[in-house]
Amino acid sequence: MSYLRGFYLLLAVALLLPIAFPGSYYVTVVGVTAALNAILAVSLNLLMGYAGQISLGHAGFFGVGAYASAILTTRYGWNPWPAIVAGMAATGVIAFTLARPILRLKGHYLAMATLGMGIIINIVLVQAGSFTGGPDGLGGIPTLSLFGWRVNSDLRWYIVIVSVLLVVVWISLNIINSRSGRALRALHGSEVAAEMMGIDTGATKTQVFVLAALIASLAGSLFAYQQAFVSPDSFSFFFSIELVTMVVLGGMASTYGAILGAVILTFLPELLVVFEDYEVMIFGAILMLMMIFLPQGLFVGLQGLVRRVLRAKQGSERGAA
Amino acid sequence: MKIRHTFSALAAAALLGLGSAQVAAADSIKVGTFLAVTGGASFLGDPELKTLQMYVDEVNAKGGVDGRMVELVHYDTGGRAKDAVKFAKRLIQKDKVDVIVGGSTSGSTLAVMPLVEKSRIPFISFAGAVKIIHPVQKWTFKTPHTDAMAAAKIFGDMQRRGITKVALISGSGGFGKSGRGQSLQLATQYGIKIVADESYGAKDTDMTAQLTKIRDTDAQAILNFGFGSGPAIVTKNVRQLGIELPLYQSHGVASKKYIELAGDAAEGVRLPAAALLVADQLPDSDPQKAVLLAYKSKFEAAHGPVSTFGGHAYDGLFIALEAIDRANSLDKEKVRDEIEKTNGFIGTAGIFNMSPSDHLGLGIDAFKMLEIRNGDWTIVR
Amino acid sequence: MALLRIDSISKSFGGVTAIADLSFDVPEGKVYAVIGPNGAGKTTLFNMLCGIYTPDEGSIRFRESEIVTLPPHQVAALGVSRTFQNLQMFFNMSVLDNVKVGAHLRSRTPLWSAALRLPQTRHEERQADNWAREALSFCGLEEYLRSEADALPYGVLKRVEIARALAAAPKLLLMDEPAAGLNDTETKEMRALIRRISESGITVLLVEHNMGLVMDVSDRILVIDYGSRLAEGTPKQIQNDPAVIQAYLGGEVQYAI
Amino acid sequence: MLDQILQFLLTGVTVGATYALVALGFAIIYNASDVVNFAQGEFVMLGAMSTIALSAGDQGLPLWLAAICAVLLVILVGMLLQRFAIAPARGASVVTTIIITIGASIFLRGVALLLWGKDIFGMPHFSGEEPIQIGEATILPQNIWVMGGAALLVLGVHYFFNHTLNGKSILACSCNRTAANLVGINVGMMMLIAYGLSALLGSLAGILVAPITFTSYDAGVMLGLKGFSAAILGGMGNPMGAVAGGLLLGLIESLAAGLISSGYKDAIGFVILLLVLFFRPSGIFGKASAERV
Repeated sequence: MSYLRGFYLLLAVALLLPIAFPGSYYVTVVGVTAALNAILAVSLNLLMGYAGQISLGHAGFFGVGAYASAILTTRYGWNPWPAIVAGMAATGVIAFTLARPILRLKGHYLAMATLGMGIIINIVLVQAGSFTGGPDGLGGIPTLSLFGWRVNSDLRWYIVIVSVLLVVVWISLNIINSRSGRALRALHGSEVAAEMMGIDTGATKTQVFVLAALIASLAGSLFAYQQAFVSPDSFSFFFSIELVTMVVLGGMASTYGAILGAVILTFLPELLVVFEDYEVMIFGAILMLMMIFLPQGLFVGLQGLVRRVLRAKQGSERGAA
Repeated sequence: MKIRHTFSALAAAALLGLGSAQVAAADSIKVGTFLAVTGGASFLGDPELKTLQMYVDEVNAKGGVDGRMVELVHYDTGGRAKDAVKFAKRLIQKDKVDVIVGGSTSGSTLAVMPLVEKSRIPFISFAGAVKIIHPVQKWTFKTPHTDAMAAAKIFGDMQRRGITKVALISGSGGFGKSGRGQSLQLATQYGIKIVADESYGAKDTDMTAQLTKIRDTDAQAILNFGFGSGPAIVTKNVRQLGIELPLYQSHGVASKKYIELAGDAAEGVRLPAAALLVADQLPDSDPQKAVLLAYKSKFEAAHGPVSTFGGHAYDGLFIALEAIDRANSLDKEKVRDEIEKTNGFIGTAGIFNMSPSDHLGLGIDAFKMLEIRNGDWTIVR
Repeated sequence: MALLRIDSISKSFGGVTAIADLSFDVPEGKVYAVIGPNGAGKTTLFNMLCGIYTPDEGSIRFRESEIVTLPPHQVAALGVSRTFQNLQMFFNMSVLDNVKVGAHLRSRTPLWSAALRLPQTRHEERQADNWAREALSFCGLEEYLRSEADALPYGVLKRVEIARALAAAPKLLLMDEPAAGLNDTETKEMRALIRRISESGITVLLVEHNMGLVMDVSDRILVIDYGSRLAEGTPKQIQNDPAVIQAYLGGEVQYAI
Repeated sequence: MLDQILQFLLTGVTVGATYALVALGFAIIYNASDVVNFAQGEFVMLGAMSTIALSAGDQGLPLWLAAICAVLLVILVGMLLQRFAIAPARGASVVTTIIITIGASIFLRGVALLLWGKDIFGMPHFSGEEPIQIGEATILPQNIWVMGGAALLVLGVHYFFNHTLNGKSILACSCNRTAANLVGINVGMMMLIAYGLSALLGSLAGILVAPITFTSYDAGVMLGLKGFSAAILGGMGNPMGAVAGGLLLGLIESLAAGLISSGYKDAIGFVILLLVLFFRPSGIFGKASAERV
């Protein structure tokens, strides 16, 4: 399939990085965080970039997955794997229930409703302390193991999370280049026209909302096992906004753009730590400038730039001939 | 209020950042720290960082520890547990520090503990929650009194005043929630009944609704666990509503800032705090007095009013450095053992006597019960 | 036999009547045109036929089944497709993908099957591709296959929209002012296209202002004014209908004064 | 019980008045330029912080003069934001502009952090702190300042949009930019005025409430969030709806804290907001938008 070319490149990069930089903090620690964020950004991008439905509450689903795994394994002694599935089931039910009424809203109202949803989830995590551990969080979460292979080192986590990322990217690319993906983009382009082409827009929105939530929930479970600790501040609305920023910064409606956005926003603070007190200001300025000058996002913007350069080159060659 | 010179400071910050990576001498002592220098808990992280920087410079100026220079590597977590874990990993794997101090909040401390235990590196936390040291984890220590001790100290004082019914109001952050939990647990031991249990958000601007409810209970005192602007607003609102009950605050407000913000309304408020705030009122015979005054004058000369939070960093830094000195080695196992043997160390929070079963080493008597009178702290005797 | 039977439907918006007690039959296999002055309620009528609006009263039967309460996507599923007066292109997609969306109803593959790229999906993707290419070449658009929708001129987009509607293999095609905004050459091409569509066996229901085009391609014409029926008949009958002449000429007389 | 409720209502109205002013700022900018300005909360913070900074110390200005200077300063910031961050990105998608204003809010927070550090600051009350008794309930003189100030500002904004040429011109721009341009309205200037006005409201709100609530470099985040919620609750783009939404949100929070659960009061606020949106997808006073075909 031609649309999978980029995917193979991604696969190669993912394989080569830990070999080229063995034991590097930036690959196996920051890289894992970036990959986890990329999973979330890619799933959010299905909803936001392709279907055009903004969500400022994605971190909420991430949190439900993380807490489901944390609570089931530590308080009830579940094996991590069924806990992941249970977490996804719980998230799916929540997302499915909320999808219809929320996705009827448009624009800023949709933004507000999803924001509110995320905040409510977060407040419950904080307030239901006897169950969730409250603001101090919940520790002692066991790690995953696969046929006796315990995921207990950074490199192993890199392997697990990057593999999941690759699967999520593959799924995302498959969907986008299918009937369902075209339906998503169609309802983004014109909801009325999509309906007239026989697309049940309400059901389609619900489907992608639930799918994005399921992926976020899976990422949340992985996060919980990887950190061995969860606390509500990892799932606050600030993180939801960060995820939206990743998608927009990388370039909406581009899976690779979402990954690029996630990688940049994960590494940027890492590089800015040397500026100490200036970090906040510089981060804000960079965010503003990038969006002002590349409103389509980095990936799409750079793509356009490359295309223009190539075209100019072709033109000059043609002119020369 | 000073406006710094942006560009020179920017350049300096960049240089420092680069410098700390390059100047590292081969056998220097690398102390790593991650603190909530920005964000909601910055009033903890900020003085902690200032204290660490100040004293690392002083130690180095005096020739280091056994001739070894001390190098401080620090990261700002913004109070986020996730970033705490990330930076703790960076300290351990990339910066390869010898010992970690810090973790301003209980949340970020608890978050890095699994990593610390797995990585086998000595870690001294500056956070309050009793969960950090109970049950004892091999590599984790802490310097501040626990919230359980604060609650105990407060209830003890209430008991002496014959108070049996208490209205609780707490912030919804980690500190407030944890303090609330300890208070609920300990109350009965002191024959105290909690008759109201309210809370407020970290950035809430008005607590009169909660306090109106409290006013209509038969509480004999109000206890507020929280930090930041919340407790000051609670204090003012209590006064506004004309509530005459004694108001107790926690050690979370143990800085001059609280008195400044709450103003006259703070008169008569009681709170448990380390002796640091009232160092000059201690009798000369008190072994802590000299240490406290030295820290206080050094901090205030450079940065303004002292808070007990910076003191926790002082305690943590020197417990670690003295342990390294005694171990005469940077071997992590040996350093850890020496930290555990800390005995009679006079810190700002009290006199530390650690043991394999006690990774804090402070007794409840390390807390002083203070009352605010005429805009200043006084010791309740 | 009537493919579409409209029986005394009415619709008003906030007290203003847009359509009042309108009835007509669209015979199968013909080109049926609805004309009338601006604001006569033509677009409102279209929106009711395809389920975007629900009439206040009356019945709409398509191939003998009642569709008045159905949402648009279910109306579409029965075999009704449409184009829009103001373009409703999917500007975020290529021309080919736009038209593939038109073929949505002819495939069944669900989201999870697409996600895992199961054989059924692969098969249906190839089919959709073929259908879309067929529709595009039917409309004479082969050269624009790979273009992005937002890079094309208006006249081409009008035809892409028709190709998209045709890719659904509809029984009935509603065309809302297909010639609006086109120049003479493009209008001529459009006329030929409408004929070809009709010849291929698809019933066409047309709203159009260009009288030359309407008189030329239509089998029957309905004239409405103020939401009510003014006249109905063959192009010749309509041209000679005194009420129609009055309505149209009357307007012109007023204009002249 | 009744006197409790009176106290909850008074509290709710004071808190709600602040939300209302922030929400009004949101509505004005949204009306003028279709942008939701997430830096609105930072205007509030900057108003309070710069007043405190200017009046601090022995050589500090008197409070009223410091307040005026601070307001002018924040208006300038608002206009700069429009000119250098919003205007260049015209035509960008909704989310892109959202991210730009979020970037702006982080930037302004960062600047405040550098200038004034992380401390929490208080401000003297305008006319003392002696509580005023209303039945069994009490309020502070400053609460009256907040409510009265908010009422005056709301009336002023109402007058501006309905009875002045500039106000009507801004409304014209929001209806149809091209048409406004054609009839000779300087659209660029109107945008600057709208952002300036919005900054004025934000900064005054900040100054009015700072004596009660204190302020710090990050105080704008929560206020911005609550203001946005209030604006949506009332119906985005309806200034008086925003005011009503603000008051309503304040009352809901206060009553929820007093009567149901103080821990869940914010959650209750958001649940009610969601329910309102489920039944009225354009807020309480918003116009329903239909998709044109």
